[in-house]
Amino acid sequence: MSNIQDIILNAVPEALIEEKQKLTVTVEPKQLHPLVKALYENKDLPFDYLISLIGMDWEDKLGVIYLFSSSKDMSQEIAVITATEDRENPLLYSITDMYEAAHLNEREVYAMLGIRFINNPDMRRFLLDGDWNGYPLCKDYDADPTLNPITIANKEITDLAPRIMEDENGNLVESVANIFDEDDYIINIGPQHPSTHGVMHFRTALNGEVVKKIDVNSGYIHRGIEKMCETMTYPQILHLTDRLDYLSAGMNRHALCMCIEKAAEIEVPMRAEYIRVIMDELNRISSHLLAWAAHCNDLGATTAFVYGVREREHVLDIFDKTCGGRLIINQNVVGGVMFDIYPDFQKDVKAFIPYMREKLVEYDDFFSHNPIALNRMVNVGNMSREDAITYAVTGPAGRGSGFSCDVRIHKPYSLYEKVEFKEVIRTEGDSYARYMNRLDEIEQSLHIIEQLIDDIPEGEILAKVKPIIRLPEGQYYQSVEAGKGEFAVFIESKGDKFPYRVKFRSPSLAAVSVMPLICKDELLTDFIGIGGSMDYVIPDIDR
Amino acid sequence: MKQPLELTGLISNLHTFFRSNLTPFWATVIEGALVLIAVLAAYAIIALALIYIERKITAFFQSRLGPNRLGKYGWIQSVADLIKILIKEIIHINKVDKVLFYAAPFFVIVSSVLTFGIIPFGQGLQAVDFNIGIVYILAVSSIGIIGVLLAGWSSNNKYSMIGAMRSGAQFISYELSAGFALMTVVVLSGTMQVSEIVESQRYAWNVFNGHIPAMIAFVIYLISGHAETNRGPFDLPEAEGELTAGYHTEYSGLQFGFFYLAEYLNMFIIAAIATTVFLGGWMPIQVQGWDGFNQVMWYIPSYVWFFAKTGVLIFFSLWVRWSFPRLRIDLLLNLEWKYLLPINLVNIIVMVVVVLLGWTLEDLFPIFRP
Amino acid sequence: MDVNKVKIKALPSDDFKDNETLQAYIDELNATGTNVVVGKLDQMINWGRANSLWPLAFATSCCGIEFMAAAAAHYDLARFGMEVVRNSPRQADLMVVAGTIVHKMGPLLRRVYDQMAEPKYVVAMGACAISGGPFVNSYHVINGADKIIPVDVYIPGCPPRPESLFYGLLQLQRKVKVEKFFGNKRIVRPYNPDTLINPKTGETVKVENEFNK
Amino acid sequence: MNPFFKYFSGIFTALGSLIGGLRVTWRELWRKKVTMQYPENRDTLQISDRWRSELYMPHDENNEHACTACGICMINCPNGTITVTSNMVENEEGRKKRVLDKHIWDYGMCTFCNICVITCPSDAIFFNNDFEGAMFDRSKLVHTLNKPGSKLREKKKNLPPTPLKGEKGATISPPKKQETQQGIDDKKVS
Amino acid sequence: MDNTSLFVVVLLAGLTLVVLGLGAALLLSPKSINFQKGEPYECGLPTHGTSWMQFRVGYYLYAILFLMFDVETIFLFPWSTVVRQMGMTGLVSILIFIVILGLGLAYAWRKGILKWT
Repeated sequence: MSNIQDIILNAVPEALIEEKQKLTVTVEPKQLHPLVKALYENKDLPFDYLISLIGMDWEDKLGVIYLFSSSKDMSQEIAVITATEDRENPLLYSITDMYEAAHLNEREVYAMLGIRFINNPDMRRFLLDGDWNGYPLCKDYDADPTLNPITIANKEITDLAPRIMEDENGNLVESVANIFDEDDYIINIGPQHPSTHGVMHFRTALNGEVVKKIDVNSGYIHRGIEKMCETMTYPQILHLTDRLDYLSAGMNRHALCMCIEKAAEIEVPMRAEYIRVIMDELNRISSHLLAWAAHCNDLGATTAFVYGVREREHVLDIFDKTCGGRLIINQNVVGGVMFDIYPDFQKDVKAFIPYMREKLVEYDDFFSHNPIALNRMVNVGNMSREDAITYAVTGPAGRGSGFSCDVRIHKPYSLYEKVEFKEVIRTEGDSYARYMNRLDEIEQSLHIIEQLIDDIPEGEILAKVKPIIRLPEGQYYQSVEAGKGEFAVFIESKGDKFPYRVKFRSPSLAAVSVMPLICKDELLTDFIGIGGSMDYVIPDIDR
Repeated sequence: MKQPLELTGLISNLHTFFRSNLTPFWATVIEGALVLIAVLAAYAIIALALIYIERKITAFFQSRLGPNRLGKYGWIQSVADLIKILIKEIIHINKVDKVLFYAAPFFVIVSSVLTFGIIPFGQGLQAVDFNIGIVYILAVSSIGIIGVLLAGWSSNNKYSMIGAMRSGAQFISYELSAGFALMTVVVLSGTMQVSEIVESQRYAWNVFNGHIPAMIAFVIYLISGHAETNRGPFDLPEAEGELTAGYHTEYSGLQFGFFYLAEYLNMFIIAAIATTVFLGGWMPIQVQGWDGFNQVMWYIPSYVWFFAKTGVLIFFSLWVRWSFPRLRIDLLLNLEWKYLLPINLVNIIVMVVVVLLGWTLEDLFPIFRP
Repeated sequence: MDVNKVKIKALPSDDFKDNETLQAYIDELNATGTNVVVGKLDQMINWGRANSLWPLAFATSCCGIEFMAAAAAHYDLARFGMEVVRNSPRQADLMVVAGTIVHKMGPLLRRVYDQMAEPKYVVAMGACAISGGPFVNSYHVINGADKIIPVDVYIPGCPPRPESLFYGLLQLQRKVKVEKFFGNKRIVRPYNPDTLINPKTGETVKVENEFNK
Repeated sequence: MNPFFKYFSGIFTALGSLIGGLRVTWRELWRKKVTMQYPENRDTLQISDRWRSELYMPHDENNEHACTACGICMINCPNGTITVTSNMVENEEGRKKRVLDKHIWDYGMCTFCNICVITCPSDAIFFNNDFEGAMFDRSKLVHTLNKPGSKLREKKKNLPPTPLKGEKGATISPPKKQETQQGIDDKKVS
Repeated sequence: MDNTSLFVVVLLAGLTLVVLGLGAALLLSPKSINFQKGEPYECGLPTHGTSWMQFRVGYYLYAILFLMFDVETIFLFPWSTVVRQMGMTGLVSILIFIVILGLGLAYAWRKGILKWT
């Protein structure tokens, strides 16, 4: 690490370096860009993967925490903090020129905290309507409902992107740019659309049937979860994570529980760990099955959709019997799990494994080798490894482009060090690679479950936890491999029973932000198919 | 041959009854009215039955049960749908091209009824029998696409528009293949009149009579017919997943019902024409010389034969529909222009050679000659 | 008419909950009385309508997935004749609001509802659509779809199981079956009018039973 | 490869794999269907005991419950689904005591996170698995859990068997049918 | 009855179906108005611009090709009915015709017209 400290100090001598949970660097806004550039261009260990961009309101100042990691070694992480004291007109410098992933994140920070980023080419508000009053994540946000009344009036969607650019002399120039050309044939795909996997809104400029440009517009299911977390105790927050990416509800909750446990130094009993990991993998299978089903449905194979959901139902049955929930399973709690496994759990899971393997073969016959399906997936929606990294696309989609990003391998948590499994990587980067990755990961998950199911140790399922959990002051961060990619929880605590700030890293946001790139010059039909192969869940993006 | 269950006797009795009791004018009028009612009734009943059958078979392919709560096995489900759709509001959309918007369902329905009229459902159960039957089929069935294009264009909706454009390209392409495939049979049987084509298949169905080229033509006809009806995997103009409901997005109530009805009817019509032209129409299985067997086969009425054969083809079409993903427009056009059309062109020549050299089944084994 | 006369196959009337509300609706509709012929016709039409409710899935979040599960093989919406999911509101009879409705989505929900053809029904599926559910305290969540559009049946759960959904749909069938189509009488569906603003004029929209116009 | 050969071999490999797909659906056509037929199967339907549908408060034969109106469930509920109102009553000894007035739970708002059941110190509330909850009227979804006239159970009585409540996973005893019925009755009264 | 009048009857049948159906539907169906009902549906949002805009399509080339072959069909149908009687002359003459058209298709193929963009 000293090597990295040298690089940091070389680039910005005034930087304040602390060794906390991870290496934390605090710099002035002016010095942010050179520092990040130095990290980005570091030859041995380029920090080219922006995990998360967290807008913060520290009351005296507004700022951003950047979390970087390296595509070469995912276990290396570094946090960069910068802040401005100007609350009226907060300005920071954008890093979109290096990290494409920063683009939508910066727009979100603008919507939530009002911080504008210099040199970001499109500073419209993300998630919220353009005329929303106030910045919700600010501590002094006025939540008076009369300020933002419910309306049924259709809002105009603006095509004009305001921006602040820095010219050669270092002067800031405000300007406005048009997103679409005057005579573009613009069609709304979503929000109420059968194939956008939720309420995503893609404004698509078409040239014939060829996609010319896509403008991602989200927020149709923005529920303000991060703000709600600030007024809730830690056990109360738990149920909200299930509803982020509801397809990997258990894994999301696992991340939050681990983050709290790490901070409060709670030791989770072994039995609970086993149950957690088995449930996580079952959850992953169900998530991938639904992704498979929905992808096939997007390509027009309704029957495949029904088959996928049929197999998924077996997993849901196990969930139902274990924790009384099918989709939102409410299993993990701080310190362990809420429900012990039921007596026939092992039997049911063991019956499911060979059944699923048999079905995987059937899926291959039915869809994976179908010439129509191949034509619609192979060489469609190509995403290179560099694109995947700069857009921070993780999960099966990122690994389809050769980006080795499985959190279970690189930053093992829970029992993943003990079990043996392969990271599924393909290098083609097309829809088919992503599609096959999911099927292969189902196989790997079955393999993991097989290793664990027989030796669930006896014992407690819940550690002793104080009735009121207070996390010591500090910043805590924990990531897991969810169904769609790296899901992470960031908690800043001031020692209270409420968190000061909670941020969820959404893997789906990255998957959507790359859509305009990989869908360009593809047909409208393929645009839908590529969306299916990226497998995003909108509530995860909007939070 | 005894044919106790045929309707030919009934029809000729009615005919003589009207002719002997009424003036020729009124006889014609009443006969016309009867034909009209018969066509309408058959049309409606077949449509309702098909909707039910399709939903049920679809469910079985998807390991579901399908409608089963109305009547036994849910067999009156489509009646409920009919009632529902009849009383559904018809929305008047602003800024549509009014005339075209309201005319579109007419085109679609009239086209399918006209094609429906030429299908021989059984002995004597054919309304229209032009001597240029095949050309008639191609001509009237292509009116339907005008309806689709008008619907998409006039709706003032972008999805509809794209759907209509797609269907235009799709239809004109597959129209060619369908035409050429039917032409192959015309070469074989030497006539375009539908009744004569059926008659010529008394002992050897065209698909066997013309063996290799006829079979190729049969497959091509099925594919292109399937494509013409806009049904999966060729359902691009509707493409539920992409275009919400494609060209009929803006249609509601019975106007939409007509599109829905015509879609199912067209599926039936394509299967019926394929049956008529390739599979011997309403002809029962006959073997020259086996008189006892033939008699037994004739006891089964001709319309049962017809519907059985058509049913098999419809089942096949559903099977394909629920097994494959949707094609992309370029794949669709590739399939037509790079595969079906060239193969078709060669196929016709092969058929001519087969016919001229006397290699058809009837020529090789005169026993099959009617 | 008595509530017990509304028959649903395989689920006796007594086993249904909330019979009181339905009975109140019936009494209201029958206040003026109807003649027998129209009554029979009404029954037939209601039978058709109740058994052919084509849904439009206004699925925004988790409940949408349960709706999909309900349409798939294990639960099979098709048994009720409801598998014909129409993606265009023009052709749908029933809007299943499955998921949270937020401020940004409100106008859309209203617009899609407005564009549906009469007779139309709305089912609020899940806690979010009923009341805002887990997010009831959030700044950007509308506390229930009935703030925007009238709702016929509320199906609680977070998310409700597919069986719960079916139960709700059967309740809706009962509601459809008591209506008088020819008398042009329908149950006035309650909704909260004080938030509806006409975008053209900026005035509050007067809520009337659209159907009676 | 020879383009002509490629052209024709392409047709045949495509046909081959298409037939593979057809075979899968064909097999499926004859398999037993997996559909569960609610409501026809209502009598045989097995809903998992742990499925959380309605919150209810078990009452014993003396119309007594275990709720002390401490309000912990209300405090812990993440979105304010539960409202507990209580009265202060003076008992014989002259000490003031909190007595439950109404325990109100909103079915239409509950997220079924189970925190109220887990944190309840006197095991007074549980979830049952009666999933049939759809109503025509929003207000019908707001349940009062305690029956009218019910009162707090004296201690040291033999308690009814505790249903599964979560982290105390060892006690797996499903809610009895009778108790489920009670839950429904509660609501009808309200 | 002759074919032409039967054709008219069938045509009338089609028209009756639509007219009767629509008439009944218009009579029976409820009507309602509200300020957004008549606007086009586009995923629940107001549409951007008109849909009758210049719309670049690749369909035209296919239409021209179609025209070429459709005219051919018209020639081929009469020929196909009499090909048995005509014998080899028929085959050879039409072979020349088909080959020329086939060359046309091959040319279009080679020129990349059949490639959808």
